[in-house]
Amino acid sequence: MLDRVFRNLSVRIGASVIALMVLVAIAAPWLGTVDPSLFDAGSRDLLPGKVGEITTLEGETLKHTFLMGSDSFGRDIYSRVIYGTRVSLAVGIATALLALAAGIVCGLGAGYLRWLDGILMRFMDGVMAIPAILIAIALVALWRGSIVTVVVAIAIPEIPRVTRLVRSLVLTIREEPYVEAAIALGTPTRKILFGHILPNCVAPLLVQGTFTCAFAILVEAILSFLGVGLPPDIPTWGNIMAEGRAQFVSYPHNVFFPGIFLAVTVLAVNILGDGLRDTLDPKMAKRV
Amino acid sequence: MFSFVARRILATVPVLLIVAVLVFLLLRLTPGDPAAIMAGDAASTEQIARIRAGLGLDRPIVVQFGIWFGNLLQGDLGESFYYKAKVTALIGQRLEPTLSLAALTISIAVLLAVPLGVIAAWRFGGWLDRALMAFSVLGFSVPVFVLAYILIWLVSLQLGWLPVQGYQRLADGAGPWLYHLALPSITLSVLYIALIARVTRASVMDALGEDYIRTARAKGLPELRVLVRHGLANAAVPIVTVIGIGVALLIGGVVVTESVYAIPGLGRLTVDAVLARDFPTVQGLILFFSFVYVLVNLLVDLSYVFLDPRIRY
Amino acid sequence: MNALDVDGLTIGLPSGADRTEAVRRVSFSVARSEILCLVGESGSGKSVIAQGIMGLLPKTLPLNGGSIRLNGEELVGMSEAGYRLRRARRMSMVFQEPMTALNPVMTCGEQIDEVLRFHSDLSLNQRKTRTLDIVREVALPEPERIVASYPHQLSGGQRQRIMIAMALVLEPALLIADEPTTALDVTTQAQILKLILELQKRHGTGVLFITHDFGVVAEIAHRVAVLRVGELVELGARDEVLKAPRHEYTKMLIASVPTLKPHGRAVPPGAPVVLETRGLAKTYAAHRWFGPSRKVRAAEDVNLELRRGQTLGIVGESGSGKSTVARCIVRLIDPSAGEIRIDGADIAGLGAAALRPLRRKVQIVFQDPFRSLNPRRTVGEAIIEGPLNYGLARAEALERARRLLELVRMEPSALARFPHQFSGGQRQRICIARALAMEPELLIADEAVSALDVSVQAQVLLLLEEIRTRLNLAMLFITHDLRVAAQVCDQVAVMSGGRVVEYGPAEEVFLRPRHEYTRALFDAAPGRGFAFGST
Amino acid sequence: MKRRFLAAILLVLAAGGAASFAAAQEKVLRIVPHSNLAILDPIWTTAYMSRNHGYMIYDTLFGTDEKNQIKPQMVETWTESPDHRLWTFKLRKGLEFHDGKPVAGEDVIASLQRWGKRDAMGSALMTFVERMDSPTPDSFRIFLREACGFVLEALGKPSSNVPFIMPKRVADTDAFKQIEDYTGSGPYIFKKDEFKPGDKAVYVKNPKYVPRKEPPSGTAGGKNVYVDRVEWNLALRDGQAQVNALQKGEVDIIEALPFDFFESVKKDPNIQLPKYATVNLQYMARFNHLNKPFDNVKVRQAVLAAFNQVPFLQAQVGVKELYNTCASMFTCGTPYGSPYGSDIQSKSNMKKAQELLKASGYDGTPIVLMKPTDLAAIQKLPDVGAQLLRQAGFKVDLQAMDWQTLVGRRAKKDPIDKGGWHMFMTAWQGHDIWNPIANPTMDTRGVDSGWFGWAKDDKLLELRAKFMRATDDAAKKKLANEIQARAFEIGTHVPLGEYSQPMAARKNISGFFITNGNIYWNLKKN
Repeated sequence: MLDRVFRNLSVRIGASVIALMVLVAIAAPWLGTVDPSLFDAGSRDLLPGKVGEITTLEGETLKHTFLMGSDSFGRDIYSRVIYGTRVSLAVGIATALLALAAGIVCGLGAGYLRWLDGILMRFMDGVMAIPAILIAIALVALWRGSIVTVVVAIAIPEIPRVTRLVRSLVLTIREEPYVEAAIALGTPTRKILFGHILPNCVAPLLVQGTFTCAFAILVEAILSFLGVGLPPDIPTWGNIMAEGRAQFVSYPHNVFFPGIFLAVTVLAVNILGDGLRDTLDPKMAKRV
Repeated sequence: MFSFVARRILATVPVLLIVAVLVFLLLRLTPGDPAAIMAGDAASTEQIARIRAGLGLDRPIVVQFGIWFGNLLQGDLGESFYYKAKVTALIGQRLEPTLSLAALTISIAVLLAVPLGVIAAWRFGGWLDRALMAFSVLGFSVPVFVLAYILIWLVSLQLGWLPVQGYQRLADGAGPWLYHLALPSITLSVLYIALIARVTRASVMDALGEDYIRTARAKGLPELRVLVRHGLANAAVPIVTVIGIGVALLIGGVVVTESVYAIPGLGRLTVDAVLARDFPTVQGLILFFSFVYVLVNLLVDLSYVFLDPRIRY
Repeated sequence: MNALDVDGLTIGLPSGADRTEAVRRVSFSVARSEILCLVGESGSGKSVIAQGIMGLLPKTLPLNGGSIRLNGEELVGMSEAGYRLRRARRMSMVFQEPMTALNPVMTCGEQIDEVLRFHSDLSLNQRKTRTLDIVREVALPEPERIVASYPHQLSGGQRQRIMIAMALVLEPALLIADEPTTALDVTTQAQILKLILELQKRHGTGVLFITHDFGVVAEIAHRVAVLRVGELVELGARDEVLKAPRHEYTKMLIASVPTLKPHGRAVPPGAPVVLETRGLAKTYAAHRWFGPSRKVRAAEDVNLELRRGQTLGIVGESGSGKSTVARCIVRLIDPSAGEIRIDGADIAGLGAAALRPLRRKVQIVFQDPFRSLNPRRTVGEAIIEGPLNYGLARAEALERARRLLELVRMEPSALARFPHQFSGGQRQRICIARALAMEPELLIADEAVSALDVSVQAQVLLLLEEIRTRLNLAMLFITHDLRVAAQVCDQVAVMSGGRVVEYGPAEEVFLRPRHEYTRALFDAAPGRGFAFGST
Repeated sequence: MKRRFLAAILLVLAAGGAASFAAAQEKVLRIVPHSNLAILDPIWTTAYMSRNHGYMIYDTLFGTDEKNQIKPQMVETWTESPDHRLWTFKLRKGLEFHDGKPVAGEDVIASLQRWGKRDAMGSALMTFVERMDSPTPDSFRIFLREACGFVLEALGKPSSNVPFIMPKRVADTDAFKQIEDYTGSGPYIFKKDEFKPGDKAVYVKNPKYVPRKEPPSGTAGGKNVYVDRVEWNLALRDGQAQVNALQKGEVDIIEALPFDFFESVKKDPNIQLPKYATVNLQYMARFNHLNKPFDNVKVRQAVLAAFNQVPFLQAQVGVKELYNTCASMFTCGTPYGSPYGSDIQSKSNMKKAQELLKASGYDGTPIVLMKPTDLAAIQKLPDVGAQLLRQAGFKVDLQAMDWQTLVGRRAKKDPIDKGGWHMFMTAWQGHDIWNPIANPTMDTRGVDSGWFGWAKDDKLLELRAKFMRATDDAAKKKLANEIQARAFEIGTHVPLGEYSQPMAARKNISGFFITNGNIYWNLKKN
């Protein structure tokens, strides 16, 4: 099954770009970057390629070429975008995992236990009825802007979507003869859920996971735009762009470079998602 | 049919109830105190305490919920702390811009996305499919405010065709109304084209795999007839569902586009209310969105009856 | 001039398939007013030939050679537009699955009218009357209602008649019928075959009838062509091929078709009663909030008895309630009323906990081999799952699994492999091994062989017979195929509309049927005249 | 069908262009204020937007001109009794409310009483006032218990809360409930029915308003109105969108142009950057005197030494000509703006700060510095502060939150672990802090002082009380210097330098004058 997946062009493109981004994230300190939060008001708003100076915490200043220019604080955009890869990817992946985990537990429960179904799905309708952006803003305002808050804030509106997907999968799979055979063999419910039903949900969940990851990276940028995202000393593509948007016309490099990284990554994750869905489970798209 | 509609409306009551309680608690737990915000910079702590008492925020949460819920039952969403106006009036003022933007955006998106999706499904796996899908996925990959700035810079500033911001009421003439909404709806529709095209492609691809397509081709029908009357017609249900989701999203969640284009819509109102901890307005708005979401779902479900004769209520 | 002349037809397979070509140098012809039956097992390439003729081959199955002449006109190499003009006008096709072959969102009338609209210049009213005529001609009741109704509102048989109406409305020279009756009940199948014969005579159409069921061949064919793995192995008049087949493969196929005569084995009396049902019933209530809730009686007042070492068959058409009874006995669904006694203990109303120890005694094998095994788990895991549930040590369970695989004639190496690496027949054997791993007293086979090819079906039936005698097992055999029932069952119960209409030893029920529904069932069985089968 | 549809679209677009031209006949001034207008009662809140709204529709007894002198506005003549305990005022002719009723003394008294309950300077004045009465409809008198040196400064104070004069029936509303009737006697009339919160506010010219003869200066002088209608665009919040709209001519004035656009807007031929203020705005960092370590004056001194003003101004403002360092706590260029006593900050460097901190016995508790993420005007200051504190040897916990959370949290006196804080940064308009009585940081009554931070110092209170009673200017100046020196000594807060908030307008707008605030009369649109 795996070889069939990797023969798909979209999967190959998507996966290789993401691998590159992960590499960039890991190798951030060795890619000619400086501490992203260091700034020197003197070297403010430098255009890409210019040379300026950065003062370290110890107070000594050092020459530095700003490959992607500097922002209104005088911070090096190149370093911030590279370090931003770490946080943006982390936000994307963590949100996807959290949404999947919670969604699986609720989805399995709602799909298999009839009495739980009614209440849980009404609750999920309730959560889904509230626009995702608003939940995110309220939650981030609730607990202060840290990575954990932002991930939870973006994950919560996604949970009902995963729950619905898992529930619909469980309702179809439990009618499959091999599940009925397992019941006839006296297999306890727990083993049926996690032994038979869940393994067969892996394909659609993988696909949904990629879409959630792409969506999470985007929402983080929007939260930063609205001023409720991660604080600037934790660089993400979103908040670099949000801060740089003020001088978009005069200094577009603030938005251009993080925008490229963001678009390429989200595009890669989406293409990977499309590729996975086409190879693993063409029927799944209807349920998304 | 009637029993179905009645049942669905009754089913919305628990959902709205859950939403009401959820939002009420969520807001009360949020740090930030509306009284302090409104009192302004130089107010003393005593003055803030007096204002909070005036707003009834010093009473226990359960009592506050009781009062608010009591008024709700009489259809009164209460009065905004911040704007000294009835929440229902605030929503009323902002309804037209939001609905206009939503209607224009969703029509552009559907007019472009559905044909895109059908062609991509028809040429599944081919270069055309890959190209169309990559373009539509691009809509997903760029944050809407970046796209908005680029479009404003290009279309409004350089070419000067369309205005940069602002909203013109329909009552003041359809011309200026459309003139101001053109750019925002184009910016916004890019995201929804991606959303709808992807589902269209998948469901049409499914339909093209069914036996009745083989029958249609065996009847010697022209390919376009097979694609539309047999393929697309059978793929309508999931497409209408995703359009429904789009509409619900457009009503509640387009705060970014509203901010950049200065359209006084519900999205911006909600974000300002959340940031200003204007509890009654946020609660009223979110209840409104939930009701719209449930209503849109109901309309979508009812539309299934016309799309698929097998579905009866 | 023949309706259809196929000469040296060769159609390729995509790389990576088990052989290079799907069809290799096949030649045959169909004269006007003649029915040629193309017979072969699944994977023999018969449907590929039909698609080749209609020009509907997908890109992955290229037409590599040979010629197809329709009314003398060469089709190979014709442009798509040319093909399109000839489809439905010169040649048309009827497919196997009536349930999905019609467009669910268009009325039946519209779908017939579509053919007329795109292939003739008749006015709207002319098309309306022509549609009503053809619907009347395929013997459908109330043509006006049928024309205005949607496919899901009609039965399988009625839908197949609409397909035939669509195919013949323009009086094509050639009709290709690809297993048109396989998915239908026996009685409906008989009516459709009769309809095709009448229409074919009246319009002088040449019919290429594709099937895997020799009973149907005996019933309808003028000439027969036998296909084996893409090659034509035998061609000739029906009686010659059926009575004196020349090719080894044809001989084997005909021998595998079970005879309608019951096997007449002696039944040792006085064996202990394993299964006994009293007044077993199951009703589904389609409840509606405001209107009266409609009750559907799936099974009603079913009284059965089965002794160790015996096989009880339940026969009936789809919707007769035979599967419902089986699923009640295995407690996959909860019966609405009545008792189910296994070894004397009534399990009808037991709760899950109390039921669990008794579940071991009853096991079931399902119809669809491709969905009966969890694709994500190895064969070994599937077989030992049952014993592990009841506390058997893993090593011991694996040992038992190895022994059972030998019992069902499969190599022990199969334990480590995944279900998708096996054929339909092999998977069914694995399911049997999985059921036997629980050492049940009652084995239920719910249409266990219906999805298999005739030859594979024969082997599995033999295996079941051997297992029943060696393990002195009680077996409940659910099927719609009378021939299979005759070969396997000691006792037979005939069900219709949820009720048991006839119940007794196989000879009584088969040779001297008392209830007229049973008689109608036997009359409709295709190929009664031929004494098939040598066993 | 397709062609007809396209034709319809083109027709509609053309009509769009034409419609916007028609509106030009009527002179409409389209202004983008610096924030959203929410509360319409300038007494109920100190928010600048409500104050600016007040100046549109209300009038004041006195005004402050560009040289910070108190000049009469509604008052014709006034006398002060020799024992300084009786002030009599006579209103000028032709003063009428929008509902046609003439302005009477009792309206003034009711307005002053409501204002006195909410405004810091107002309540200070009210401690001196025994009673007020209105002997004739066009006059009123104030009886004092003892001499008070800042009666006129209070009645003419230019910034929040401004003693606007409202009809008695409106002014009688409880000071802690918002008024709902917006009748005033100012140069514009508020169109309540056209007001859409978060979208736009509309004011029309008050035809019956009789402006004073003197030329307009600050909040004093003649309030002439040369446009028919003024529209505040409340929906346009995004900086980039505001500049785009101004360049495209869709709006006429941007009240607060973000610093980042200053360079690009300056180059634009049809946009001007009018000079409207001589008094700047001042950044400041405020300690929370209740929480360790900032309860120790030595630690506060170390911070004063560490906070050199230049890095803050460079990072937050960035445009050289828009900012200037200023040692005074009362804003340079105002009567009491002098560097007296500011050496601890103005003459120090990082090394000195590090030594002071070591000497203070600072035990390393992390400083909770609150940073707003959604207020462009001040959101960069905390980052600079954090870096300088770290360089000085402090441990810093920079907590980012939206402005509303910050405003809510700074009102809390709880210890750190229960949501307390150590320091926050904000900006003040010169007019709010140039006078030691109005300046909130000088209120050092500890826990029950009027402003967050709750500094405690009796000596400073004495100096302020003396200042309140001082009547002649020389004495006031000396006392002001002593107050400032004492404030630096105990480290009430850290001034972080001054900046002027640029305003941008289309070239076809004229009549700008020095307002030292957001005032919109005397403007012409040609």
